[in-house]
Amino acid sequence: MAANIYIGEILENEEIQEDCFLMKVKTAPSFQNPLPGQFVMIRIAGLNDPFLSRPISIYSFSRNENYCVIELLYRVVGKGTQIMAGLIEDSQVEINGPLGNGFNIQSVKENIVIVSGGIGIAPLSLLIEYLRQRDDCSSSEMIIYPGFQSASAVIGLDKMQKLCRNITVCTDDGTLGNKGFVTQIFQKDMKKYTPENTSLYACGPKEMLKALAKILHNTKFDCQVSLEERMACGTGACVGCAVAVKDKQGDPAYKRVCADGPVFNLTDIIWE
Amino acid sequence: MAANIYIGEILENEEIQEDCFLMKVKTAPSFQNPLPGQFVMIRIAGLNDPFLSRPISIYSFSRNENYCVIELLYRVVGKGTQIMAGLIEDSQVEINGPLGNGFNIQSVKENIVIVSGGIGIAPLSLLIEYLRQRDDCSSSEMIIYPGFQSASAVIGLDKMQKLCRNITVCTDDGTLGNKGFVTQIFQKDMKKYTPENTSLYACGPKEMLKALAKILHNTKFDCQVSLEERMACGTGACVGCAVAVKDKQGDPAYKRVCADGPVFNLTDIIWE
Amino acid sequence: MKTKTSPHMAVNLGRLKLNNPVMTASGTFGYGEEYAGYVDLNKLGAIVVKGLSLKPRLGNPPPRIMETTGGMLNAVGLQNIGVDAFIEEKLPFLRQYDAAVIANIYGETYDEFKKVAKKLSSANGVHALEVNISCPNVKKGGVSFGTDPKIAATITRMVKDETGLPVIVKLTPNVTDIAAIAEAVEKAGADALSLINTLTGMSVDLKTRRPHLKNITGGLSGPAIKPVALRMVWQVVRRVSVPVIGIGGIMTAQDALEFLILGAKAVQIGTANFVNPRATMDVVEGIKQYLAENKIKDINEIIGTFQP
Amino acid sequence: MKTKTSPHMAVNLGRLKLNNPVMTASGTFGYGEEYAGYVDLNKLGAIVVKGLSLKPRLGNPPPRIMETTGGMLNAVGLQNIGVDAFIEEKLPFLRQYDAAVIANIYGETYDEFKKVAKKLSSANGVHALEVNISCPNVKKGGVSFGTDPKIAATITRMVKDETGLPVIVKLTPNVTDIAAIAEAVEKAGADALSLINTLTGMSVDLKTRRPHLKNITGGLSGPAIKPVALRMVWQVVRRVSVPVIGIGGIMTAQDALEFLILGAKAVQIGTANFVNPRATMDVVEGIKQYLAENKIKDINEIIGTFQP
Ligand SMILES: Cc1cc2nc3c(=O)[nH]c(=O)nc-3n(C[C@H](O)[C@H](O)[C@H](O)COP(=O)(O)OP(=O)(O)OC[C@H]3O[C@@H](n4cnc5c(N)ncnc54)[C@H](O)[C@@H]3O)c2cc1C
Ligand SMILES: Cc1cc2nc3c(=O)[nH]c(=O)nc-3n(C[C@H](O)[C@H](O)[C@H](O)COP(=O)(O)OP(=O)(O)OC[C@H]3O[C@@H](n4cnc5c(N)ncnc54)[C@H](O)[C@@H]3O)c2cc1C
Ligand SMILES: Cc1cc2nc3c(=O)[nH]c(=O)nc-3n(C[C@H](O)[C@H](O)[C@H](O)COP(=O)(O)O)c2cc1C
Ligand SMILES: Cc1cc2nc3c(=O)[nH]c(=O)nc-3n(C[C@H](O)[C@H](O)[C@H](O)COP(=O)(O)O)c2cc1C
Ligand code: FES
Ligand code: FES
Repeated sequence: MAANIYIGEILENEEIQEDCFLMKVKTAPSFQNPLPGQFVMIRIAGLNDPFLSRPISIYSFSRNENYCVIELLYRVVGKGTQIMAGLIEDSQVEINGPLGNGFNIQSVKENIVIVSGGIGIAPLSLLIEYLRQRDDCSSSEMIIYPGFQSASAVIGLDKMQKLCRNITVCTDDGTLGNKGFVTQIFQKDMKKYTPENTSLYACGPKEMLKALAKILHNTKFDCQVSLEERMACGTGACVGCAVAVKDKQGDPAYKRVCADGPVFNLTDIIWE
Repeated sequence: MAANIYIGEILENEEIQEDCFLMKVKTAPSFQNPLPGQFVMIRIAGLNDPFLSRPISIYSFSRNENYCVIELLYRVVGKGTQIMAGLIEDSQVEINGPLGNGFNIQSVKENIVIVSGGIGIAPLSLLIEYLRQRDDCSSSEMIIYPGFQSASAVIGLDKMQKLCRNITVCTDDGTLGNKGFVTQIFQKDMKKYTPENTSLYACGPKEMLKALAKILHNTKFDCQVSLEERMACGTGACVGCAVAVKDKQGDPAYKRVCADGPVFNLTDIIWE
Repeated sequence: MKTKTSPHMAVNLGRLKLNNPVMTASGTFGYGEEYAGYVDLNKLGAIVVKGLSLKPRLGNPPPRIMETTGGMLNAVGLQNIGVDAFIEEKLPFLRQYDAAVIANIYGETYDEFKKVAKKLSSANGVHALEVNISCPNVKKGGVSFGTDPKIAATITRMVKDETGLPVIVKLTPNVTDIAAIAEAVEKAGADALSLINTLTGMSVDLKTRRPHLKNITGGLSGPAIKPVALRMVWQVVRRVSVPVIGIGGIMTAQDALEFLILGAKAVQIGTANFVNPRATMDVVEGIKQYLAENKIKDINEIIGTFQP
Repeated sequence: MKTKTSPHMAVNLGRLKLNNPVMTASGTFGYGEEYAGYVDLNKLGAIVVKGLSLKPRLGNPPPRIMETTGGMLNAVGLQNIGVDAFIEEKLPFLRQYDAAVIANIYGETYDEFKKVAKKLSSANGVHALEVNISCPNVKKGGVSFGTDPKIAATITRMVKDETGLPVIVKLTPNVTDIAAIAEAVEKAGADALSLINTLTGMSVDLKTRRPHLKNITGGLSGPAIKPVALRMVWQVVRRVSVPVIGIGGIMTAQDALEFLILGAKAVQIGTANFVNPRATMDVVEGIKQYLAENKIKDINEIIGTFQP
């Protein structure tokens, strides 16, 4: 692993939607190129309240000779993200990363179907960027189902639209795009796809992923999902971020979301 | 007591000398006019690290119809004051005050002699301001002995110079004014003053006050000193900021620096 | 957020009826006067006053307090004006308010506990006694009283014999099995239990290479200890049937609600008062708001809702 | 600040000789690998690995951790790969480094403790055993082992009988009198003591009105508990003559020095690793700097300097 700790300097930290911020952080050029789906642990104040670092996916990444820029797209939900939102330009944060396994993008099929819920769009955006840059994917069709609670919660769509034309926006309340849970809309389209010709990726709230698991149950679709779990270390040491999965023998085992994940095969996950 | 909690808005927070800051805080007009020697408890981040509020003397105070401005002169010595120093314009702090008894300025004698050590100049500055504004003090001669470790640690002198001409600056290393501890310089001058015609006020590090106590021991000089002690509540509730003093019967008792003080008669204090 | 009908906030701790479950913790609110400028004392469920002993106590030499991460250490050593001065000088002030007045009492001997209890029982305006068998900052008695179930029970029985007032026994967390002590004092007649007192702690000054506190050790309080306090309340509520008052690190209504959900019938706010003199009011208002938002009409509906 | 001659940092814990007094705490540093990218493992005094049991353990169901003020709760439940897999898969990696390797061991029965100890004693590259009689997150054994001086002594003796390695016994803070337990295990042959393990705690989710942790309670660690850890180390060092390793809430060199001044011969860094993966290195460097600034040539000169 080539993750390490970096002092990040905040270049920008803007509220791009109600309670939703885009933070651009400059780090040393030694920061390793992240895989899509990887994340950073961000230590917010260097003080002991809040105590733990917060995991945030890498939304976008770029580098030049002198430095790297990590973009984080985050929603304010509690104390830690609130403090993040208050950080001003030029202030510093400690960043540990890139962490996690990231999405497996070794072999991609004809259809790349991506289902996101809410802020789950963050890691999937980087995935789309990467796949778009790859020659062997140029012939693949990319279809994106971004779901949000309502029009006022929509984020990250502009960037997606630059990368992809086949976007089926869904909102729970129908205030934008299709009305309904994104999983329901996806399900309606499912007959378009076959397990053989489709690579499926998803990220979103647990309930959404559970619904997706139900839909895909007893089908042969492979689906890579990025999970969230409370984290302490982010590096695999504390075994705090456990998720129950079937191991190779099919026996239940606890895997670490931070080090064995955050990306898992949906079929391996044992939901409570 | 009419102390209360106020949201303070930072108007200015400038490093006026190495590690020494002047913070101007705007509060609601209901903030009570402080007595010189009173202080505020300042809650730095609203978080639990640092946990306790910090006591800082009121260095200057002004009001107009719409708001009050409290000036705080402080030295960065640890975590709390460091965070204070990092606060930018427009950020908010919680302020509890004005607290403490303040200097007794009911009856002032011909000579007003003020001995300060280091940042101890802060509460004494407000005292000087108040005394200067009073008609019945206009005939008093004010003599100030401000002591500092060295020229590079001198603070608050410009304001004093506007209020008073008779200033005997002392530095431990002689880099400005008289060389030596301020108490030694004061001692040399002592024959100029008699207990009958002199009101003495002092604030500074414990060692300085102890030295002063020794010098004044067995004399009849009254000296009011402002003490420092670690504080939790600042309001007299926790009895944490105890100082040993002789009570009216001459028996030892623990008084609260925050509520019974911070100003005490030097002769009442029982030094360890 | 205003709501049309304010939720019902009264709770009964056995015979002791409170307008709401929010009290002040002993030693952190003086005798009430210190906070009268910040807080409407009428809006408190109860005021628990600074621990009272038979004679005035000088307390420990300074330094007495030190900040720690998310908390503080104190070794005040139960400095107080003594029970007689309390009755004469402080009680008349407290009698003016709606809040119940609970006298926290302390003795170095069994006899002292008895005498203090007796004096307060005949005083006008005391609604309950809280027996501190757990102060870690005094040399005699203190810790050992509260860590031994038998002694704890004996003191409880003695105090009960001297008073007609409800008797709350305050437990120390510095024990292996707090539930065993809780059961012992319940059996001995305690009308309610309050927990926790401070955890014994220490901190060292790297300049002097000595402990910051002159007393060497002190009592740790504040949000740092809240997880321990919650766990102990949880252990105790399942083992006793008398009401339990939750104490330890409560800074906000959210913190207080954690205790209530686990089964505490009321809470005490301690160190939070130092940091936020209006903490008690904020907790009362915050609980009301939580109940309103969750459409709960009566605070008693939330108490003890978690059952494993 | 660089100094010309670096202070002498080696300490002896009886037979166990360390290049410096800074170790990792069990369960917070994985098997070393997880931090190899952040830390020069050669610069650690010792690596204490995650608690090992005879068979692999699944651990507790999630959620397993929760942040608290100045700390965290964990109920990992000793998930580990088992002693055999450790010896085969992890030990070869650890053998490469200068740091002493200390195996933290755990059993649900006396017999399990014995077997794990035996297996590790014949493995190449283990320098000492740390016997965890204090994990609060497992249903059997766990707490009760460590809170009873007799059982604690029995386990100590049994492990000693199985091994030629130095045996460190790790104590739980969830007891009334930690010094009594320390004395009992010293008498039973412990070569050193380490303290403290986590304080048992809890926290409640106001949305679900259930504890955040599936396991209900968990172990509290981090700077919140440092004052309790310091107090317990202080109580123990005065009652035993074997070396004591201080653990609990150490985030910085300053924190570590507090323990050393009170008499701990070494320290372990736990939760701090999560927040700052380079914490151990920062502590080593910070101690050196403090010694240099204070013109102390040998770390042993500062150990136990406070005498009341
Ligand atoms: C691998 C990974 C990637 C993530 N990427 C993003 C992202 O790109 N953008 C974004 O907005 N959010 C992301 N999250 C969720 C984000 O970490 C939480 O919203 C954040 O930690 C909440 O912290 P808080 O202090 O604001 O909330 P609080 O609720 O106050 O946090 C309290 C505790 O719960 C934990 N916690 C709360 N919510 C979550 C959650 N959903 N997942 C994990 N831990 C949680 C916190 O870390 C903290 O320890 C990601 C989570 C994981 C695990
Ligand atoms: C009545 C009063 C008035 C004061 N007025 C001023 C002022 O006008 N300007 C100024 O610069 N300083 C003043 N001080 C001192 C100031 O409170 C401390 O310097 C400050 O609390 C240090 O906090 P810290 O977190 O930076 O230091 P740390 O050393 O990290 O603080 C740790 C703990 O020790 C306490 N502490 C440390 N030093 C002192 C001290 N000297 N007095 C009391 N508590 C201390 C802190 O409050 C905190 O609880 C005053 C103190 C008192 C009691
Ligand atoms: C400065 C101080 C003084 C205290 N004095 C007493 C006391 O006299 N009697 C008592 O029973 N508890 C006393 N306590 C303990 C508190 O009442 C309370 O049990 C403890 O502080 C934990 O609650 P908290 O974390 O909300 O402060 C005192 C606590 C502090 C901080
Ligand atoms: C996630 C986690 C797992 C732990 N696992 C173990 C363990 O397996 N064996 C053990 O003896 N202690 C274990 N501990 C306790 C630590 O080693 C240490 O004693 C405790 O956390 C206090 O130190 P700290 O505050 O520096 O973390 C664990 C602690 C944490 C936080
Ligand atoms: S967060 Fe520590 S193992 Fe995943
Ligand atoms: S700081 Fe609490 S009584 Fe003075």
